Amino acid sequence: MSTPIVEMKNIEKHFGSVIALAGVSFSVMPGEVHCLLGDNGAGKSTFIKTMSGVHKPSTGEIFVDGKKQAFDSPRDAMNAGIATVHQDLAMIPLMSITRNFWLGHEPTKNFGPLKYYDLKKANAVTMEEMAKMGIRLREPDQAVGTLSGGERQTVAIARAVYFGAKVLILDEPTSALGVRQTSNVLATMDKVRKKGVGVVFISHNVRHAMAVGDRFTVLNRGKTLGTAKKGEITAEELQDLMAGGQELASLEASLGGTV
Amino acid sequence: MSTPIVEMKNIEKHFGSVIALAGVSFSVMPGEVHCLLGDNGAGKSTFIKTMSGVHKPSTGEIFVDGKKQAFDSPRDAMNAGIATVHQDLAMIPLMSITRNFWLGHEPTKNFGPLKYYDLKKANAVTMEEMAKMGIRLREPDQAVGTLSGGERQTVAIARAVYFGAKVLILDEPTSALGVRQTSNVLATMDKVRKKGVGVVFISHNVRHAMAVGDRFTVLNRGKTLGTAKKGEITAEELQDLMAGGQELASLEASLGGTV
Amino acid sequence: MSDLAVESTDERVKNVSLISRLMKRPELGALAGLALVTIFFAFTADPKMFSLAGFLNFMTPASQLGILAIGAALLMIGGEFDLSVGSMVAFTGLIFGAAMVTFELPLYAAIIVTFMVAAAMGAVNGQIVIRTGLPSFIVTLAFLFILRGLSLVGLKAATGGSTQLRGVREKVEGSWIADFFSGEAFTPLFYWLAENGLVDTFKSGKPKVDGIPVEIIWFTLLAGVATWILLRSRFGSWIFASGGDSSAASNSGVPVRRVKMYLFMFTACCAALVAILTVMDAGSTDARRGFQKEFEAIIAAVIGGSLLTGGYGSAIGAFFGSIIFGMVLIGLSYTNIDQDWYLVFLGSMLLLAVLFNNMIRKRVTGER
Amino acid sequence: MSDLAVESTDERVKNVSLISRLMKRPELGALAGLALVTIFFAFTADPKMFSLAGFLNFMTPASQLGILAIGAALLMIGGEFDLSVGSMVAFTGLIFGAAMVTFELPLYAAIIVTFMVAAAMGAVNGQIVIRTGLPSFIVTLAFLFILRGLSLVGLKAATGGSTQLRGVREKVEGSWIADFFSGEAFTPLFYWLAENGLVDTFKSGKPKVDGIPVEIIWFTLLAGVATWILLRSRFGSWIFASGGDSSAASNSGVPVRRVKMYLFMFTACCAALVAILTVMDAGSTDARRGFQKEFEAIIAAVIGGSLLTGGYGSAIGAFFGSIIFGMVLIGLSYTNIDQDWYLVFLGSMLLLAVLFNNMIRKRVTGER
Amino acid sequence: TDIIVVSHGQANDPFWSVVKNGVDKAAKDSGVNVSYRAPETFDMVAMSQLIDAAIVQEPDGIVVSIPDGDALGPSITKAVEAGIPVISMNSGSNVAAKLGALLHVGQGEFDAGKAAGAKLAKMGGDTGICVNHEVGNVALDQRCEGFAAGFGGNVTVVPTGNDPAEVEAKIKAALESNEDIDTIMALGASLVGEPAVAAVEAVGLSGSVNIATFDLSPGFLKAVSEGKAAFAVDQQQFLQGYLPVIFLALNAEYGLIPGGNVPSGPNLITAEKASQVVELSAKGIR
Ligand SMILES: Nc1ncnc2c1ncn2[C@@H]1O[C@H](COP(=O)(O)OP(=O)(O)OP(=O)(O)O)[C@@H](O)[C@H]1O
Ligand SMILES: Nc1ncnc2c1ncn2[C@@H]1O[C@H](COP(=O)(O)OP(=O)(O)OP(=O)(O)O)[C@@H](O)[C@H]1O
Ligand SMILES: O[C@@H]1[C@@H](O)[C@H](O)OC[C@H]1O
Ligand SMILES: [Mg+2]
Ligand SMILES: [Mg+2]
Repeated sequence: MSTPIVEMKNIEKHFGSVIALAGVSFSVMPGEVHCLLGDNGAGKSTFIKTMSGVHKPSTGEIFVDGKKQAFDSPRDAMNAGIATVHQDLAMIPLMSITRNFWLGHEPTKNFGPLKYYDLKKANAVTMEEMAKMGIRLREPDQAVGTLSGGERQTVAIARAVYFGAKVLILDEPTSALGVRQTSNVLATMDKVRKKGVGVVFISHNVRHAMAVGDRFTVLNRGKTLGTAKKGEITAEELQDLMAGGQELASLEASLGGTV
Repeated sequence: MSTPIVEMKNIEKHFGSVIALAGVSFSVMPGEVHCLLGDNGAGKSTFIKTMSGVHKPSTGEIFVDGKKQAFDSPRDAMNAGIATVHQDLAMIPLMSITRNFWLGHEPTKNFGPLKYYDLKKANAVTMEEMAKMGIRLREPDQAVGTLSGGERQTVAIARAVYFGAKVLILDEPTSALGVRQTSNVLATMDKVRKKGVGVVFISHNVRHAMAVGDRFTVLNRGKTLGTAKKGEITAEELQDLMAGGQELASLEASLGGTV
Repeated sequence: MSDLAVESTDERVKNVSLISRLMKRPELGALAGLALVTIFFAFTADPKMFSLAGFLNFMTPASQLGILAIGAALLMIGGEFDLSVGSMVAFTGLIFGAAMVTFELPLYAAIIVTFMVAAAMGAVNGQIVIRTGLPSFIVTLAFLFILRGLSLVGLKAATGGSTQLRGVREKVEGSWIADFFSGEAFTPLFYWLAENGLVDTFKSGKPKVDGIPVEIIWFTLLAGVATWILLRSRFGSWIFASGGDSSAASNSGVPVRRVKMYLFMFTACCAALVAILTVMDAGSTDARRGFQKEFEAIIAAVIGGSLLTGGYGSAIGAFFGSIIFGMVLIGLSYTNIDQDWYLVFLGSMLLLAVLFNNMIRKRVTGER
Repeated sequence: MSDLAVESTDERVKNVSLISRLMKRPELGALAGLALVTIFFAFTADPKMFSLAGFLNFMTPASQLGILAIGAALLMIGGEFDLSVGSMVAFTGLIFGAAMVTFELPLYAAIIVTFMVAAAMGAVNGQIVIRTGLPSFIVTLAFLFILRGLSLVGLKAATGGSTQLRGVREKVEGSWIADFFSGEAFTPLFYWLAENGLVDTFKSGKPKVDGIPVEIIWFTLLAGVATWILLRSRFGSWIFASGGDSSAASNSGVPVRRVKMYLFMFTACCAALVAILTVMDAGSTDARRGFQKEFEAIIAAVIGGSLLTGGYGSAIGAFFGSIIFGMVLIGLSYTNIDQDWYLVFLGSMLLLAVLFNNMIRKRVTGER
Repeated sequence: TDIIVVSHGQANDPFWSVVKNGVDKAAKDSGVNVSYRAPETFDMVAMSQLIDAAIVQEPDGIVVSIPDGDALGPSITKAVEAGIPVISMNSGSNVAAKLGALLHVGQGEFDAGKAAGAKLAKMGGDTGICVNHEVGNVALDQRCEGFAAGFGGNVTVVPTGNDPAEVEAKIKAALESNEDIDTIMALGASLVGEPAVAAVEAVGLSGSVNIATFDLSPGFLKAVSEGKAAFAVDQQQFLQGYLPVIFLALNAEYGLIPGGNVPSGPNLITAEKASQVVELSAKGIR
């Protein structure tokens, strides 16, 4: 349990003149939920994109199971057991729910030139996994582009959970979800963690983070503000850090606490 | 105060074989925040899209200031004073922040054939409005496609608030926002309401809804479950309705209450 | 995409007829256009157009075009274009002709060499597009010019100065492989039918149709295989995904670059197949072979419902699209319409076919 | 898009040179390609290519192409295509020629009629695309055929059987409006320069260049106006938005249909302008005018950095793209390269120009 | 009586529109039903398919041009085997008889080029360019080869597209970069001949460069009559459309057929004849 599944050291990422990450280090242990928090534009998505092979870091190193590695494509990261729900969901709008769910992992039957896509199985599994998350689909053939925002997000999560072997990265997975779906996703994270999978959870909701997180890392303007273990930090402190230390607009009492 | 700014009666909307709305009625009064709540796929976005001229209802009527009206395009709805933040934000990724902010409302200088787009003013206003929402932009020229999720959502909200004349529709406006930005948006809604603008607010967060809402309408599977005034309903009851009456997954104590 | 079963208990779904569910498929839309064109010719053309001989007659060019169109459709679905297809027909025609006539290779070797050259050129196109991120339009356009030019230079070198290379037919004679790539299939059957008076004959007693031209068989087979790949194989899903949103596909783990590479190679090989078929049939090749075929192939694919923006389309659509195009192209010969009006006629028929197909589809599926 | 001021205090921004900020603009990328091509010819071509006469010589076809390319670029940025542009040149050429010769209208009236017909045809294209939602590729393709065919039929009707209509020059003579659409501008200036030995002359004392061909002036003006519209007017923003994401643009209140309509009309009017310029220059028109120009116009726009998928590009880019294309097209004639290699050369130069431009842009902006 | 004409040239090609006018006139004069068909571009494969389509209709005669005997051979033989009389025109004089055509009406491309070249050499030329606007069209290649053979001097082929502005600019470029050029052989009158005249004028070489072209156009003929151009090679293609149709009509009715090929050209149009021909050319007869 002492070597992290994935460890990132001193990651920097520049886009032309923009410095999105200015040296961030981070690790995920097996069986933990590590929350990555921070203000809008802090660099959270950019960071996990370097972790899942979408971006190449400008400088910095990545270790998987203690071995240094470079991801040339998202497929490399996937082969290393990392599954990701990106903030933009990475779905093909014109394709069906099933085909999106299984994209890159299509189940096949037979072999050689006769090998074909087992759509029957694929449809059945998709319907079932979606139902587990609290979404009853009309039909697995519907184009993803015509789904509601939350339905679409649920497809992305269900897919990542289904295929996430060692690490599951969730970038604001519950942002568009209803209460029921949200509680299902949080419960799922808990279940997955118990199987020994490492989870990276990005959220702006302190309550969600506190509910499932084992460790908390806060980013601010491309740099780490530090990492805390569960119990070492209160919701209010965390919220302060996430807001970059700036004051919140005053509002009615009911919102005074954690947003 | 007794005629609603916008009133929708018995709206139905079908997409091919899909029945997305099966008869929904709804109204917005001047100076109120009317929350539209409901499970994923309940039909909230579809409903507000008929309200903002994106979809034509299959059946049903729309009244603006008591007069029956049909919107042929979003531009018609805008001209009637309705500004909308869509769930998918309706931004052009390759265009700059400023140009997106002002799209359809470009400020011009001079007149006749010499009339030109006053970019200087446009840039200044954009930077300022974004700052009000808690986002400090690097430069107003950055392409919207390269913004972070929350930065992009903030542009959409700032734009709608700036141009929202009579009705402001916000479809899950805070889903991608940080704590500070969220509290700014909620405060902004409060400020706007006080100027007599009617606000339609869609959210999955009961706490946010309770904090700013004057009335609450819950949709379920394309139908209205009913409308309640502030004070007539508790957070827990509302949450139950939003989940469609189904049970929530059990989770650690800290999440037991409102998600 | 194929499973039509519905949870019939869901109150959020209306009952819709099978036909409107089928009409949602891109290829079936093209059928409406085909029907319109057929009806038009049924009224205006010499009835011989729809005799067996007439049918095979317009199916031959339709098939040659269709083989290219299927390649183009797959590539378009995958989000790219290939404008060098027409020049590729000329270039691979030169390779094949030169292999047979100048280098006197045996037929099987010439065919292998031709396909290998085509695949290599397709790979070059693909690599440039993938590595540089330039639009495939401009890259393959450059190859449109380059390959056309190389065909000219190569022909002059192979023939010692002419732009026409002849004598392929003589070299081919007697090879059994040749029967797969030229002439007609099932010829004995048709002679037997003629002797027994079951098919029409010329005054000379020769059957009017003495077999099914091999290109029609290739075309049909290819349409079947491509459809199977698109709808039933995992590679098919990857094609749709690569064209639908290449960065989302790549983020989902689809090897987008590899998919596009294969598609460019496949398209080039379709061109090579057409080159071999037509050079063997004609017995010669020249520097203008395949001129503007890239364009016609894309037209046929688009008539068949493929989107230029990628991610949507079908091989069967391209199949019907090619038949529509071939029918309009040859059909005029069977009518009394003056040749001066030919282009007006061609354009109007294309427009009517797609408008009609579009109208029917919207009407049937209730979309607006 | 133009304000380069940065909040210099933000620690999240690196300092970047002005040049790399400029290189981000699509049009300036094309400059790198132009430089490459110029350098190539500076080494390989006869120096006369870069004399004033030589320069104007390749600028004339480049300008005629460029006027079309600017229309094509605007339409492409707006998310649509027009494949009927080349045929539109022939068709409006016929209208203009027939108005002058057959109907003997005065020049100004003929010009007005020509532009009105063009705008009307553009509106038809636009309306069909907008109303049916069919891809503009297939709709304007139909008009590519239809207009080409109508030009033939019309010419034969106007001349009594020929495909060439002559006698425009005779009708035009003496009209002051003609000076705007034909011949050279600033002629007296050049004579004065020649007398004072400032420009080359023929033995006769006549200056080798006796003015700047009017198309070059039109082309430059149009590039300027189009650039102003794109970058400085609200309509320009709407063009980018309509092409970038038409449903998002429409949801933001942009009148997308109207924008696209105007663009189709503008493109058709560009074709009419080229028709008027070329018919007045040649004094005649024929059924093959403008053949494949739609294609070349799109090529020039793409070389200039416009995206086929819409929402990105520039008029100045199309300006440079046309010059690159014109230079490569004509330049070979000034070199010793074997003319059989013409197409190979054309394709390779195009490819090199865009590759180079792409490479430079990436290097300078640090993008990958 | 039904007769079908299949050629390789498009109806909007200025040259072929004259052929078609000949066909139409013959149809009217002899009262037969004729249709004229051609592929959209120079395309031997498509053309053979059009011949096949003609055979299916079993007409009383087929007229074809044969730019590539190998490619069109099987279709023509099939027509002959099916008992349909075939006459060839324009191109194919060397293969017509072998394929079973009754006779050929046309001009030998190589010979016509050679005649023009010899005449231009006699006019004093020794450095020439042959401007080819349709590279890869074998008939045009043969003309340049013939021109080179007859001319004897130094000949380069200049390939161009078919846009007049481009052609003019290229000829200017060629003239400027090689001042020895004294002869221009154009392969089409309106597409190349007219821009060539304009180019020569623009670089100030009027009078010192001889320009000749294949085929006619009113504009070029005018230049010939004004002395700006040397001559045009006329193959009187109206006859290539007219005669075969008349022959086949008579053949169908009375079984008549001439005993040999009909050479319709070449016929050099110089300044003396040009002004007479201009009017007919403007009507699409020459
Ligand atoms: N391709 C790019 N080009 C230029 N700037 C970029 C690019 N991608 C991201 N950025 C910038 O980098 C910063 C970090 O973005 P990122 O998406 O990682 O933020 P985030 O922490 O995920 O924010 P959010 O909570 O809003 O999703 C932002 O300011 C963004 O504008
Ligand atoms: N164009 C369409 N074609 C077919 N079905 C559609 C279309 N648009 C929406 N739907 C369906 O209609 C239902 C309502 O969708 P809508 O987007 O309005 O939900 P929502 O209440 O906004 O949900 P969320 O909270 O997840 O955003 C969904 O089940 C969706 O799948
Ligand atoms: O005879 C020629 C013909 O074969 C070719 O198509 O070009 C025009 C004619 O001059
Ligand atoms: Mg993010
Ligand atoms: Mg929604």
